[in-house]
Amino acid sequence: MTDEEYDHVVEILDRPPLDAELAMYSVMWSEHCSYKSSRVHLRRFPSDAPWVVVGPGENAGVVDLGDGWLAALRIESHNHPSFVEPYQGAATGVGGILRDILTMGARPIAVWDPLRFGPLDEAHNRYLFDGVVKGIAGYGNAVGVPTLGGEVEFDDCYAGNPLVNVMCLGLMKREQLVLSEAKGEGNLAVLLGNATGRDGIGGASILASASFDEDSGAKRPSVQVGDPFEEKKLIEACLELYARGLVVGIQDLGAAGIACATSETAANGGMGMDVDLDAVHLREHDMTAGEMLMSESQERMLAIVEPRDLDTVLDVARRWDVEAAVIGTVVPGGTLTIDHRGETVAEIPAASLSEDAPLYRRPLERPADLDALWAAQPAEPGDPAATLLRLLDDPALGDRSWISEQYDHMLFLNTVVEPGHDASLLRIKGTEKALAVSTDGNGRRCRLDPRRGSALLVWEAALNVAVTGARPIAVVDNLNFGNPEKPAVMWQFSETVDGMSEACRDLGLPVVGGNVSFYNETDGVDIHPTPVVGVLGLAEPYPDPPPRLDRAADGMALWLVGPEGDADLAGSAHQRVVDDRLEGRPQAPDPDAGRTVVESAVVLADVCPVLHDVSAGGIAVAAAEMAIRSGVGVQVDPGVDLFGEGPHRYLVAVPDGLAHDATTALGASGAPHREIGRFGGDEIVLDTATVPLAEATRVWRNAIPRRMG
Amino acid sequence: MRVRVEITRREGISDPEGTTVARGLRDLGYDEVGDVSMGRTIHLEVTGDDPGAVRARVDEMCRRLLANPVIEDYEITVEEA
Amino acid sequence: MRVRVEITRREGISDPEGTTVARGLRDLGYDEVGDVSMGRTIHLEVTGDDPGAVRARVDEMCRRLLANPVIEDYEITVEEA
Amino acid sequence: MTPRVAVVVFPGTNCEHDVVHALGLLGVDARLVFHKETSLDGYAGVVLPGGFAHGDYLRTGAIARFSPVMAGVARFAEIGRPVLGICNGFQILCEAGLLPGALVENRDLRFVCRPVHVRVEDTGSVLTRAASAGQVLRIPLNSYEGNYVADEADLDELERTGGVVLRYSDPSGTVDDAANPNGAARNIAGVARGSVAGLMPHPERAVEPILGSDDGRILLESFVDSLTPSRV
Ligand SMILES: Nc1ncnc2c1ncn2[C@@H]1O[C@H](COP(=O)(O)OP(=O)(O)O)[C@@H](O)[C@H]1O
Ligand SMILES: [Mg+2]
Repeated sequence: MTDEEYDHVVEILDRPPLDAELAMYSVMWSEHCSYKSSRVHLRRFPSDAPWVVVGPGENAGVVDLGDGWLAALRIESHNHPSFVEPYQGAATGVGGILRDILTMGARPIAVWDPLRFGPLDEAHNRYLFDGVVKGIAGYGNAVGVPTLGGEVEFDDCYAGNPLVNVMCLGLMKREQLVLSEAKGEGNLAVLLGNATGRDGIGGASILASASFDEDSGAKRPSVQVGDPFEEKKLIEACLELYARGLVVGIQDLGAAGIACATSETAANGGMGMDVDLDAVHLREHDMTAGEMLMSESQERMLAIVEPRDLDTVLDVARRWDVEAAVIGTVVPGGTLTIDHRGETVAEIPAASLSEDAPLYRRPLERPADLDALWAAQPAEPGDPAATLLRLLDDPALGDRSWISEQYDHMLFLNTVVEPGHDASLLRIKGTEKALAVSTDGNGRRCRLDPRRGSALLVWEAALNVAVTGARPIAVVDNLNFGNPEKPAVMWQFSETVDGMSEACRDLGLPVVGGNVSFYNETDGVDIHPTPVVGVLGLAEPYPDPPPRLDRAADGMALWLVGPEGDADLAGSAHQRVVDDRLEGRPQAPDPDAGRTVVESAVVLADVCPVLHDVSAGGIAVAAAEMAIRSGVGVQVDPGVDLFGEGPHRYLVAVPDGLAHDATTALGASGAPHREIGRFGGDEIVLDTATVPLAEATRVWRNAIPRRMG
Repeated sequence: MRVRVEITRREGISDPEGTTVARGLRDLGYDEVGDVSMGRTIHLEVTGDDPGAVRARVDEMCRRLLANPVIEDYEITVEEA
Repeated sequence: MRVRVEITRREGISDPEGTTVARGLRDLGYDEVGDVSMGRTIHLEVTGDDPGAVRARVDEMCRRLLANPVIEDYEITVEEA
Repeated sequence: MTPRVAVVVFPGTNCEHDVVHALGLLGVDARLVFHKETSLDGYAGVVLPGGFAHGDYLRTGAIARFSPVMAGVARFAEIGRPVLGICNGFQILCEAGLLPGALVENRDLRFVCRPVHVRVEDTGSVLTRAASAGQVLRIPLNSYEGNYVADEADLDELERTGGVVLRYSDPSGTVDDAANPNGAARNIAGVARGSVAGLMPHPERAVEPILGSDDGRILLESFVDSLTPSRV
């Protein structure tokens, strides 16, 4: 906490803070909890649409799916904890996001995991990658929430600072929606779940609010251990409480644990709260009041209940073997009073922890090297066959089932398009609705031009969802950046917010939630600006058979839909894998063309369900993927730009019998399209170069396994 | 030489498995059971003559692979043949 | 009293973890490593005065819950306070 | 009257709703029964579904087998009513001694979730009576401890008595190491003894073409057929 921030606390309290109070303010006013550097920018996101039920500011965004169904969504990062301890860091990241969704009243039904690491030829990066994937699997599978996808990139800039983002989707009926409000004088605050120990005291928030350096080892004692079993019981117990109408409000315990949950619920309800720390069930018995307030022990929730329901609430908890204790009472007046062993250890205005948090307008400055980067002329690709094999061997472009098969991705029998396609598709049983989600990030393109790069992400994720047959309806974003005290980083941040906002406006998409992770730097070097977006789409009625990219067959024509000719190599996979360079300026999205193409995909997915978005690696990689996954060769006509990357394009495999219907559908949408090749044979033919399908398949499948052993 | 490495969770780090086992035992009527904590052991056959040198090598193995120093402590016992 | 229970895989029952650790160590260049086998330890706080009686109770816990006789052996050590 | 089946919920179970859904498609009245219930009176059969009962702590199934409901399950085994354990349910039945052997971690120490092929080896069990010998089914596997182990003598005994009901195979039915996803002894994917059967793959995940396969139906139909007392 800075001197000015301290003075501000003294001003609020009209006296110097007590120890526990100071601890509370310093954690709640940390970057991680208060968004003090980002808040002024985040306001620029568009967040309204008629179907938005809860926008940014709550634990999760909530959108209306029609017929009484609501979806809750949220994305979070657990970058620093995962670097310190990959398994537990990733595991507790999953646990945390599930509770954010649960807090809204929804059952968490699926998780996605956008990940970034240093290159896999370094043993330590392999250790982190392996541990993170095992941690997500270990927690997600055991807690009983399927992981339906994500993405992964490898780049030197993440070697000292991997990114572990987790997105979660929840589903509920409208009447289940709850908010994190403590309303009603005399109502009781019941702490549910795990015992409180010295886990991560000032951990997540402190780790996430400072840079990594030589002595990050000293931060180790704060490692938190996840307990998916406790979380599973907590989820079932809470869902039963909601179903029986037994809670007035509820809040998960994350950063700053009890301090944050009690003050936020009280402030949100416009009330105060009397909290008795002696009632908290402890794992370690000699904890100080400050430690109890700050503890980030996992798998805990704070429910606000009416006194007459208390016995029933405790019964439900007992039935699920969940510990429960009344630790507070809602009082009028807005003061949060905390007692411990007969002493008042804190007495503060509840709202001051969040509402009076500092707000910074940090200086912005365009990085000096951008002009030089933009001026460079990217090298042109060489032999297409060799280039394709290099790209297919890349662990970010090759088969990623090494990751997705470690995750239960089938639980609940909703998954009708599994991981490994442009987006996963989940049906809602008993309805004609299905939800598609795609997460996307591209730090390299954002490094070259954060405004265009981040806009392109939104367009790409939206198209991924559309080729799965769903119309995009909402966005969540995770903004992973370097040190905000550096003007160049803050400029990247501000540009990103503007780029994303523009794309969202052009698509009519509300941003309903997100997360900011700053201080992703190691020894003074910042990561690429790495915004990650998650786009949710709704298909109704959903296409059956569901669209897939692996059903191309001998004789089908290969069509390219979307504008042609303006693909480029700036920040492309080709530059990264083959040239080992990063330069040029990515093109800007074209909103009119983009909308037309997105709409055409939604319609076409129902007519001709073998589609694939063109992204990293361009048309060559996209066509090769369809061929490999379908087990049939493909020939791409001479003259097609093979490795260039541009927005708003996708491929379709069209059987002759459907050519007429497909033309009609595309004609109605106005999207440009043409045939650029044909499936068949046992080779991938690019112009005049050929790669045997069997060889391409082997290389693609082994991209991750051959590195991970 | 036979070497035994015992790995335990570091003080203060939560041990959900131990807690669950303790509850399981108490549910079976073993009321005398208090805290329970879980650990792992690794038994290695290592060629070498000098117990001190062997211990030093195994210590290195622990730091590099066998134990996770962030959350675990370890203890090495060299059982001479 | 503190009681330590060590549980090991029975001879002949596969121990993929031990095999993997052995391979991992050899990959790191520890050629002196031969067989590796893994075990689990359970540390229990048990109230009681008579070490013999405590051991008998823990033996019962092992047979009923802590070990699975189909695949595991166990060894009990009572560490008197 | 439609037969009623109990689907047991332990703390940590997570496939219970999926099993109820799948049995529902077959016209069965499947009901969730909490593990603290002591009796299974009124049910014609019982399913222990997949998940992570008690977090799989200590050993998978170790703590769950002491739940009160397991007395009812054991009683069903005694009187010949169908008992089916899927994945974690199979592990619990082994721990409880109602099926031979045990399940340990996969040989590559990685969780595996993907469709695998299994070949029907014996058609006398409550799990396979509607299937034909040699039939190959494509059914998702979803486990970390799916590696079936038992003493050689027990394995021989199991083979002799027709207790091996499913083996991992390739799509053409060849049983070999390449088709073994987890290192299971003799590629064993499912076993049966009396009216009790257990398997690692999840038949309830393969009951509708839109889920990628409906090959799991034949196994669940076998179980449903067995609910009529005359068939056991
Ligand atoms: N990049 C962002 N875009 C949109 N909303 C954001 C962003 N970052 C944070 N938010 C919103 O700010 C609110 C507070 O976030 P946070 O304090 O991390 O929540 P929690 O306390 O539940 O972890 C959330 O509603 C979140 O969705
Ligand atoms: Mg929250």
